[in-house]
Amino acid sequence: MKKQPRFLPLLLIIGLFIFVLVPFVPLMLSSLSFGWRWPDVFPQGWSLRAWEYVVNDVRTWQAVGISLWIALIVTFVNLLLALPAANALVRYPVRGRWLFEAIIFAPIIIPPFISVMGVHLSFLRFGLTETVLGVVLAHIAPTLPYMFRAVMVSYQTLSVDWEDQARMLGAGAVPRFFHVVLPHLLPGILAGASLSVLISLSQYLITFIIGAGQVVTLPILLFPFISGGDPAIASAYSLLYAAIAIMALVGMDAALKRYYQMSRVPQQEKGVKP
Amino acid sequence: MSDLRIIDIEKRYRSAQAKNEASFLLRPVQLTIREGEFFSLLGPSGCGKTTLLKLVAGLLEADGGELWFGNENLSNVPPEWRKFAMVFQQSLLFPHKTIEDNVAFGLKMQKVGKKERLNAARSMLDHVGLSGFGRRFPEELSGGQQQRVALARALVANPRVLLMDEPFSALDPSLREEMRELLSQIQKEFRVTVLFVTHDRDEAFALSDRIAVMGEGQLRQIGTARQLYERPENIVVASFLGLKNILGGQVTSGRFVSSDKIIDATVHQPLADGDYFMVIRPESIKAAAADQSGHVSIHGIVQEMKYVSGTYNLKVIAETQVLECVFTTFQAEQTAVGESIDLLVDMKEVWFLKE
Amino acid sequence: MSDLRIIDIEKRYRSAQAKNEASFLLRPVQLTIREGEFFSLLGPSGCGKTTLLKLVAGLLEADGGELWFGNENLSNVPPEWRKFAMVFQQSLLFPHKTIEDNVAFGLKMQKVGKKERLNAARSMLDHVGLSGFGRRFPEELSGGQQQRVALARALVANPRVLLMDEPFSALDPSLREEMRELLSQIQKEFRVTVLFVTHDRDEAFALSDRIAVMGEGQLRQIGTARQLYERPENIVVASFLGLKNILGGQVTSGRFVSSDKIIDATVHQPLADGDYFMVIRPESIKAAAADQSGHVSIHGIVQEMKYVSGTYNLKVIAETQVLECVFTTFQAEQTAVGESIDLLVDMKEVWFLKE
Amino acid sequence: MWRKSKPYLLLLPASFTIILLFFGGIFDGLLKSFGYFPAIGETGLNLTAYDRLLHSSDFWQSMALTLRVAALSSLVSAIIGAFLAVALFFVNNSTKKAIPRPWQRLFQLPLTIPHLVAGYIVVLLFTQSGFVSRLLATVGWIDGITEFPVLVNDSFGWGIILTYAWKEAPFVALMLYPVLSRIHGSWRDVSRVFGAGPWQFIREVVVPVMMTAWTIATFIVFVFTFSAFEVPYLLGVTYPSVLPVYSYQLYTSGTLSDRPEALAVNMILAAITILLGLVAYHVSKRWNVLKGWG
Amino acid sequence: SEDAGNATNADSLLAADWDAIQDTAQGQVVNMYMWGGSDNINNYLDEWVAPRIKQDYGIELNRVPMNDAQDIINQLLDEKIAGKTEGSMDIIWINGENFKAAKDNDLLWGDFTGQLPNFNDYVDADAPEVSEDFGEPVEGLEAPWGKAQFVLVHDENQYEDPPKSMSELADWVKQNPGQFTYPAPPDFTGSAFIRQVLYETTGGHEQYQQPAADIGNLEERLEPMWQYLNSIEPYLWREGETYPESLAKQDQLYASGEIAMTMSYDPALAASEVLKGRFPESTRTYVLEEGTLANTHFLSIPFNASDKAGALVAINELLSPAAQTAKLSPENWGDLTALDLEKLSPEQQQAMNEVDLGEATLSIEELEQNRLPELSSDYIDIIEEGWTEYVAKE
Ligand SMILES: Nc1ncnc2c1ncn2[C@@H]1O[C@H](COP(=O)(O)OP(=O)(O)OP(=O)(O)O)[C@@H](O)[C@H]1O
Ligand SMILES: Nc1ncnc2c1ncn2[C@@H]1O[C@H](COP(=O)(O)OP(=O)(O)OP(=O)(O)O)[C@@H](O)[C@H]1O
Ligand SMILES: [Mg+2]
Ligand SMILES: [Mg+2]
Repeated sequence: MKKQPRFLPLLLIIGLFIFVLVPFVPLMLSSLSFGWRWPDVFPQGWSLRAWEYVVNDVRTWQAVGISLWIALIVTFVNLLLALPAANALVRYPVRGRWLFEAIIFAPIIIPPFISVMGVHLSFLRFGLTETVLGVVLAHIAPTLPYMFRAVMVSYQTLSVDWEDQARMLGAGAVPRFFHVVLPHLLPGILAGASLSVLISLSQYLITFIIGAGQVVTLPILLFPFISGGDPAIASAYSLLYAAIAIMALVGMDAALKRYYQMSRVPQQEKGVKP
Repeated sequence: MSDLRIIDIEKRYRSAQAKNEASFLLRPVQLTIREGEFFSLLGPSGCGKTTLLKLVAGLLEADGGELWFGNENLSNVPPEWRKFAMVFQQSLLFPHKTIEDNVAFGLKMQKVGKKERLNAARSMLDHVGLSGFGRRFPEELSGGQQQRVALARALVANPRVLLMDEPFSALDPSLREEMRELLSQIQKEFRVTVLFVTHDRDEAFALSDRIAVMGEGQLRQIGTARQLYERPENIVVASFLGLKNILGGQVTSGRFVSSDKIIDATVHQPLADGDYFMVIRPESIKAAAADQSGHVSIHGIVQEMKYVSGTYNLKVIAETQVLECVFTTFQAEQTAVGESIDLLVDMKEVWFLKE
Repeated sequence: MSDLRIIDIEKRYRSAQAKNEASFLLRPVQLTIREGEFFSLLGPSGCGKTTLLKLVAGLLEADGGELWFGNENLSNVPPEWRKFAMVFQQSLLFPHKTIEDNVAFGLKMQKVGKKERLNAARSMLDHVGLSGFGRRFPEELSGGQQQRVALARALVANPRVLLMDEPFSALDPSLREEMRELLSQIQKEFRVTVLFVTHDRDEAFALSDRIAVMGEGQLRQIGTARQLYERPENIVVASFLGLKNILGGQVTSGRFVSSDKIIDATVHQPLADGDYFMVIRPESIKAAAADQSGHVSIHGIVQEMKYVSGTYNLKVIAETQVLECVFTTFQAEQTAVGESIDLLVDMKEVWFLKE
Repeated sequence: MWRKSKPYLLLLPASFTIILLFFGGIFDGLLKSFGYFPAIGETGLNLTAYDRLLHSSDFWQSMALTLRVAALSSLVSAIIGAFLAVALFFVNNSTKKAIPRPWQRLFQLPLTIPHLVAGYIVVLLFTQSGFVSRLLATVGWIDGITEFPVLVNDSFGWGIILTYAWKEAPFVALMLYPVLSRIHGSWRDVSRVFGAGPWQFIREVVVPVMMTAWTIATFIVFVFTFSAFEVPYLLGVTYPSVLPVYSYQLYTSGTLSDRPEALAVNMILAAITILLGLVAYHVSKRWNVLKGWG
Repeated sequence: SEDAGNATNADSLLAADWDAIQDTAQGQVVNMYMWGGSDNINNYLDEWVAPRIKQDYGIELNRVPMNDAQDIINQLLDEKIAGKTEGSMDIIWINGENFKAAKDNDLLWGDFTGQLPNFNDYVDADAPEVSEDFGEPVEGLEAPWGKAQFVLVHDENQYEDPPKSMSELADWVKQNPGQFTYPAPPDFTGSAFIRQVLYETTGGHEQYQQPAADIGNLEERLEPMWQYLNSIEPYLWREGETYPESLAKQDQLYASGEIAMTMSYDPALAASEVLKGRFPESTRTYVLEEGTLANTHFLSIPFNASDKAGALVAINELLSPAAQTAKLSPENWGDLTALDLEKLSPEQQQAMNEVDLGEATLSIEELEQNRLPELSSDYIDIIEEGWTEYVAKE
């Protein structure tokens, strides 16, 4: 216990490295390969063909834009829905609390495509298919619970005393929300937003069913390639897709960090999803 | 006159899970706090102090009763308009604002200009001994400093009443003493009316002009520290104030006989016959050999001696009764644990309670 | 004899971020704690109390020095073999085990049979007044109850030494007092050697047979409560123990003259000429009119009077010096704030410090 | 009145949205699974779809595959996750300071990668001619492609399992890590003082403390993998397929009369996940999962 | 009423003259729903076709990538049920089963091919591969876009003399165990390979030109095919324990050298894979001695297409000799033309013949000489189910 061999942590770090990073190597190689026959570890030749296709295709950037746009709207709507709900459940004695929680958390347990398959025809009748609005609506169910949970956890750590304190200093409901509640919830909101964005970005099936080909998000664009299309392009798209997801999260994290630096809000634990 | 009058305010908590907890009831409270007075609510945990304080603040809605400040009925005024201020147990500084901005928050809510309110904040920070800390963030301050900031924040907007809910109980003992000094001094300087909640007798005694002792949702007694300590109105108050020598007995025609017979003495007060409790403050017990006039002697055995800064606390067993007494070091040196001792009780100093 | 001997143990923390914090150094400590003794380490926050305690427990590795228990050298024995027990500031009960299992944990580690250890645990729970709580989980208990369980857990395995690190500082004052009583009583019952860490003077005084006052990584003075209070060895100890009347001055041929000249009196102790501090305990100051032999009179003005259970604390200004004194209610009634007063200091009770 | 109903009004938008968009869809599906399909002139309620399903060996094979894949996925990621968490914990412990943030980030990386991409990564890594196989061949462990086992698009579901192991192990680790780091501080000290050696510490404290969080994390992964579509669609075989893929295949078969069956599969899927959810809820309540460590 | 208006409008389009159609088509946005997994095809449409149509007719051609043609049909079906009359799909790319499903469910607009000048001029409407789609009469509901033919792919450097018939293949497989396999049905190409086996082992294709239900002893007739498949199974890749899930997977096996042969229903695919560097340079394709299956893929217009005029113009343009010639080039796509070479002008013929199909691709002539017709889809279902039953599960 006392004297741990120095190489052990090193070994673990290397193991971690392999576990996490090495999987990206073939993706990278494949996207740049020109002829790559077994058993060569590296391609015979290199080519930017796949990347040229991916980068030059307007659709790629449209898809990136649409994906992020949908994710942002979904997140914003989630926020509007989650804030009052979390407030109610944390701040008031609500009868049938379990029922409300069960309702809001249900999409975590029941896969959302089940509901989307059911609701598909109605969406079609209301003209919601093939629209961004329809896709946004379809994305709400799978993302809202995570946003709700993050906001609720955050709310629970905000003792009423803070709001009371602000009241005693003469702050009405609105200043109270902006000066006290929001700054405190912000890290939680951002954690929830990260999850919401990530989940929204990852949806293939429900986007496809509701978007019906007209709402082309990144996964829609990517899917034909990875399910039996050109591997180099599939790899390039996959890398781009992963990069967008990571960048969205890193971006939000950076925003949060900036906020911390500016205002020293104690950091909270982030929510996670499988 | 801008007294704060609490008239029959009452409150019942209906516990959400009906079975789990008995609901709590704050009995109608009748209380007037004079302008500029330092008034404390003293009572054990869970007796309803915070509840009463929050009712005064308006953070809880009363089930009945009224609250007047001078000629103004505040009963239905929301807390943000009452112009009260409050300091909580935790400093509750806004972590994302600088110290200055925290202190100036109340003024900002009153739409005071930025420059003006920052000046006011800085001078208030001076008062609490924190000049130069204005641009820091709360988390860069120690607990005591944070509580000073909270005090400054509460005072800067010239509140009509300052409400404080155990503001020092989260601090170290030495820091607590320091903060008491500061509060005492600042209260005198600003002549602000203070309603102070604590469960610490020493704190209440050290700070307050008057004290209300609470117990189980009720005001038990109101008075100065000395009135309470020397003339408690009932055993609950007496024992909460740490008066431990309480002897049951009977008064018959001006003579008190304790039930275990260790005391049999003439009563100085005019008391009707009946069952009484005699309360003997530890300070009013002396070792024998001093002048005996007006004293009653009790024989006992020293069970324990403890040195407490400058004096000794003794526990003496007399029959079945354990008596606590305070001895000077000189007196204490004359005796030792296990030895028998004669105690004198000054009958002028004892106090009788009917129960 | 199974004394615990700490021989020149020392420890330096190398601060990880070299710039941020100066590293902390615990100077070599030399200390013998006698079997069955209740020994306290008293000192301000950050002075190294916990560090010393953990060194004794073996949870930290000392940079030098030795630890002996009786004839056994424990310096290189890992903590799990030392047969010590420890109670921390937080109760640190294992949340996944019942109270019983928590208490029985130490015995389980010693491979005591299930039945036996549960019996032992239950009887220990009786001792701390928690019989019947055995099957609950820690989170179902209040803070005080949890700390009792922690105490029971520490005692059940019959430790050779019980180490306690501010075990009551997270509790309410009233609860704290109750726990002190319990600890005191149990320590007497089990005759266990206790090494107790606290920053609360009253706590140390109330509990300890002997106390070591620490400051800045060093033992400042070791002694009984009374020795420390009446004969502090230096100003740091004196002021940490709350002795506030400390007057600088000079002794010349058996006479002390304070620098502000308010005292000029014969010294009862044999002191070499030189600069000294005179420490006057508040209790040894009396109002004039009492017998004057061996007393020195000081003239001053009453600045503040505070009623403290049974006595008054006065602050009197004499020249530039603020003197604190303890008056009986009777004495106090003779004067008032703002009045001038003559104080008598018993020169037999004062204490001189060279510095 | 306002005060009383305020919380309910605040809850209304969120719950209404979910009820409308989510439960509405499920209810719609439920009706259709009972053969109620006005659009094609079916308005009666019957159990034909369920009957057909329950008598179809395809369905049962799908069910078996789904259960197997979900169970193995969650088990494998739980084990790797626990290993990851403990490894990080030790690295952390022995370096005596918090893991530098980049490290933390790094090990969370798989969490942020979309499932589709993770699935594709597994394709590239583990096909018989994939990267791993090439590496092994270069090292000389295998001589021909066929010596490398079929791990992708195999009927056992290894590819799916590998994908989830990679994606969800960090998730499990992330759930465990806070629990572990709590143990680190004071409890190790406590247990040492009371005579517990490292192994006893692990047995008495680390494992039981980790166990609850670990079970729950595993469980979450199970429910998730049980009902996931994309990865099995990508990495599975056409027959048998996992339930969500099976349902999708029926749904898009181009024959309307297969729809009730597809939706019946969905309903069965939902019923199972709800059941699992309830079990998880009770287990976590029973085990006081959230007690003591929030 | 809008419904009715739409319908008359649409019906009038079927009768209108071409200039009127072109006028109506001006400014329309035509959504073309098609499989989106090939960068070549995508690029051909996005970069070759779309700009030309935009420039020449003011029509915006918007390619919508789909994962599977089946999804297209399914979506149309839903729109039909939901009564959606203004659909987004204007052109869809389908054939075979999907066409049949669409036709059976009335998902297609109508007999429009006669309206297309290029169809009338360059397509042999009576040729069986144009008038029938996997045995299903086309009836003008879809216009041929391109043709595909089954070819086998091998690496010349490894095996110079590949098996040219099923019986040779059986021997070859036994000599080279583990070097051959075929994608498991319902993969399209794998299924085609089995049909290829069917033709050769059961005595030719002619017998299957009638509906499956009319053949009384079908099971018996199929028996030799199952025997053949089972007889080679032990010598296949991984001893026939498992088959590649899709052609893409099989191509990957071939590309990485794991197996020596692959196959394709796209005779130019191998060439384009060589161009991309995936397949070795020495890759060659060939057809069987008895000929190989050929089919046509079509473009159609859904019943609820919003921009039918635009769709007509776009399809017409896609059938133009220029577009078809460009499509033929492996650099663009490498898809065989749907036009009848003989109907082209000599210059046009020459342009087409000059297209460098790549060394791996057979000449158009050689392919045309070895064509066998496809089976109707009721056979395909039977064969695919039978394969699972008699080959995979055994
Ligand atoms: N919101 C509430 N609902 C129901 N009961 C409550 C509520 N708040 C407090 N109580 C109960 O009312 C009683 C009085 O609470 P209060 O906070 O006023 O006590 P307190 O005197 O301030 O105690 P402490 O010294 O611990 O702060 C307690 O028994 C408490 O449990
Ligand atoms: N692991 C460590 N590394 C570096 N410095 C430390 C470490 N632990 C404690 N210190 C420093 O050592 C000094 C003594 O710490 P210690 O915990 O012993 O104080 P303490 O007397 O117990 O204080 P408290 O009353 O606050 O518990 C402090 O200045 C602290 O900052
Ligand atoms: Mg309170
Ligand atoms: Mg400490």
